[in-house]
Amino acid sequence: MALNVGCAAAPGKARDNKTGSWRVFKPEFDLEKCNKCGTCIMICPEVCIEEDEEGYPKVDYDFCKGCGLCANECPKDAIEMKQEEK
Amino acid sequence: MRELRIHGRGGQGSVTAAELIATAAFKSKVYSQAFPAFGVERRGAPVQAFVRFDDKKIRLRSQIYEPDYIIVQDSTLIKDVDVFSGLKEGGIAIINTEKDLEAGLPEGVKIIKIDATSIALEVLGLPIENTTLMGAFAAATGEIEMAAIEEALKERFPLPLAEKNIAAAKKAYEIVKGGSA
Amino acid sequence: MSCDEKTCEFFEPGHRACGGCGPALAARLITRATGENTIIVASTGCMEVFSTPYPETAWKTPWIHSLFQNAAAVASGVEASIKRQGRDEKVVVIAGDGATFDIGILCISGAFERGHDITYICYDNEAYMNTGIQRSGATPYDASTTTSPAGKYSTGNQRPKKDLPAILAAHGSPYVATTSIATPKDLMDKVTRAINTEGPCYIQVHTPCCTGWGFDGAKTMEIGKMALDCGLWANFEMVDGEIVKSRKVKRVPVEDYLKSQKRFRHLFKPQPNEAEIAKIQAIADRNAEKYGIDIKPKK
Amino acid sequence: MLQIMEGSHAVAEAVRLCRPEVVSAYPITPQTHIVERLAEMVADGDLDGEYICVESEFSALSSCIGASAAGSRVYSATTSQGLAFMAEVVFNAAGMRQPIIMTIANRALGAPLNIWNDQQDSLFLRDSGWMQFYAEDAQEATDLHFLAYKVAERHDILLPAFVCFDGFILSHTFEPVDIPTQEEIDAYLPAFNPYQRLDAKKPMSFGMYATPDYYQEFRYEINAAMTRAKDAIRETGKEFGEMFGRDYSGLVEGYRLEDADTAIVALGSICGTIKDAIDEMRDAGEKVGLLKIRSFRPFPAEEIKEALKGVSQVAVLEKNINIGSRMLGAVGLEVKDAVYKSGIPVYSYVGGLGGRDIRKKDIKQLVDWAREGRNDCFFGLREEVL
Repeated sequence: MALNVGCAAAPGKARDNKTGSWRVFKPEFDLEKCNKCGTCIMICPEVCIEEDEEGYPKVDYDFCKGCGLCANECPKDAIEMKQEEK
Repeated sequence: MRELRIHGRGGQGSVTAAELIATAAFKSKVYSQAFPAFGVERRGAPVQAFVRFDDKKIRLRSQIYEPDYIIVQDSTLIKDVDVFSGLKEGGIAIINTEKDLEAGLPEGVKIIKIDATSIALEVLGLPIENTTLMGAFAAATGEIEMAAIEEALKERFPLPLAEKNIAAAKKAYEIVKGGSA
Repeated sequence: MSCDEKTCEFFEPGHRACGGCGPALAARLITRATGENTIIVASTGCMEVFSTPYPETAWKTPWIHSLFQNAAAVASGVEASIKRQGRDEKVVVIAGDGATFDIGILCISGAFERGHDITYICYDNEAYMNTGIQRSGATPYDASTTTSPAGKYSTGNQRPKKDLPAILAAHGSPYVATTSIATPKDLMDKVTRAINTEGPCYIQVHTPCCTGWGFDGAKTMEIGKMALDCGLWANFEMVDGEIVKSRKVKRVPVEDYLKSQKRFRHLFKPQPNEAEIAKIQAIADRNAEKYGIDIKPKK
Repeated sequence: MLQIMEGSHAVAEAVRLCRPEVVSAYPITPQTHIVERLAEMVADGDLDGEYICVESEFSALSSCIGASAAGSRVYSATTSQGLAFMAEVVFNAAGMRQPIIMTIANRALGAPLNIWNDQQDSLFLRDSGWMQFYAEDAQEATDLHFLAYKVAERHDILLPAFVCFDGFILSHTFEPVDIPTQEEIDAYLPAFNPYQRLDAKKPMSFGMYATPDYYQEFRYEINAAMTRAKDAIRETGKEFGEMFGRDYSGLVEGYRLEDADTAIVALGSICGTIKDAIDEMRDAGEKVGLLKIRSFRPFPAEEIKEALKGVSQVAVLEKNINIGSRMLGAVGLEVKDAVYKSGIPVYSYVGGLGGRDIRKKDIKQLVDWAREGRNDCFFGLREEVL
């Protein structure tokens, strides 16, 4: 890859860094409890939770660092942080 | 190359005079260069400005130590500053004075005394004699033509003011030409 | 690049912030509000470092970083250039509190005095986090940092937070606001308002830092809410120098907020330092009065 | 057309003709007359650009980075303390490869405070990644701006440049200057075509940080661009000469060097005084010549070696001091390196600091000193106060 002049770059490469490997705890979603409020989607600092076709949260575990913010903020306690099996 | 050193006081327009003389010289088809003795002097303090004239491009950048001509804008400077320092044998000193100065003048040079302040007061209504002295310089040295002074002043000042300055310069020019200075 | 229709996200995964990072959340919320037609100017700082290790940028809108202290000046130049070119992108600075309160204030003061049409957003995590948690002019009273450590003769940082919103309002800024990542909608609304207000606007976002303040990253928003609830942080808006709106709370004492973070731990060991806690409570009380955040009991 | 004007105003005219879209500068003596004149031009509509009246030199160059990155041709000017104050931004602008042109009205650095001329200010930034051009007179100062923009903006170069001219000695001197017409400059210098820019339609991140995995490569690249700049300067300088009759294809310029036994090497306005002194020495039968370095960055080591190959000794006149270095002046050190293998002795003479006037007799003394093999000394020192 040739260097871009002046240490500039186009977007897209950040996704090469799969921060999911940092995870110790993994958020697991109990969709039975979920009311699709979207809080977890909105507040994820990794921008790695999105809505699925039915409006439920869907985590991209390639990037989820397992911070637990979503679980802490979920108004329905529908997210549980479980130790990652390695 | 001929060199002029102007002695004045901060606020008397020595630098402007140097620039105008250089401009007039340039318009008289002479290569010229004008620059101040770069300083931080405030109003009233002794200042210097320099002009060089040559028939070819001027490259020299040092200050002027052995001038062919000097202009002393204010005769009170003579006691504070060695205005005649290095003035060449046969050189010309133009001194603005209302008094009949005798003491302290060097020998072997041509001294032209002119009461430029009175002329400026009379013609311009202001005691700013730098443009008046340009006329005296033109007449005394022949380095610049009166027509070029007119052109330079018209470029520098708005018309009514330019006209007044031209009139003052002309008056001094005629006095010096007429030998009554 | 057009807005991702589903999410309208302009901040990408893969960045290297700590898990539960308040500033990362702020970056995401800010860019959701500023949208695609925005040029972001960044200062050196934690956010810059975690989001742009060459060649991995997390920013999907144009983004520029030059130095620690010059973001406001760089933004001035960007604004002048696009104005001259007849372009309509919004120019938004995102800079940390060290870059804003301390080293960059000269450039900010100049840019605000000149009246550039920019929005300056400070993500305020109340210390220099990028270099290892040193105190800044935004560090709160009694917080222990690596350059204001609590010790035998010290209870931590001995000065209150600098009142930067007031300083920038005094520059004639048409819109100055404070907000928090704990109030995402408020944050996005204020950013939207700022970028649509002509002239230099300032927004200060409270961004709790789990690493620097000493709490679990899962609690980033919770800590932010606690700051609001005790009055040590207030969300307010200033229009043309006047406070016009503030977020009301039923205030609680500051103790729980202080206890929740290691930076204030010394205030409770070996026993609670009542005198110091009272001083911090007084700061909260003054904030409440100054910004009018208390819910008044109904008569 | 040949006109007589102050050096600063000639530079301002040159800048106007280059059509900068954003000008950002802070007043500082002896640079001020340039930016005052540019502000007047903007106020009168003679210059169609934005003038940012910044609060400091630091912001001046910072805003230039922003404006340049956003796609505008930009300009700034400063000197001395102002340049030192913006030093961090100077390195940054180069690293970000923004083709900014900045006039430096060379002035001494404090302390002691001194507003007069020497070249310590620009020379201390010789490793910053900016091209550095030094003008002998107002004409050259004017022309070098056209050249600087043209070289800097080339997509194979993308480096900022200082156009250095001696403070007061050139900036405040009235002299004849040939100012080209707008049509002529438009024909020489095309409109700014940014290599890449901040643009919402094509988002990019500028000024990212580089880890040890990449940083060194970026420094390698900037140095490679600086090396390429030598040919770029030759080409654009030659083209300028063909269009305007003043040839700048050389990064150095010799004066009466043929058959000279002693060469003087210098930068900037002192070259004029040196030429006059050389003429007098030549008239007296002394074989003396001058090598003027017009481009100090990139440094034209090959040309210097070639130009000096026939001489017996070299006297480098330095308006700078390289405190604590093996050689007293920064220029001498590099000239010595350029001719190293030839074995020609190169002597460094420091003078003219803080505006100390340099006269023809001083130049003649340096030639004598070089012949005597004296090295590393100040000239024009007032021994009586030491």
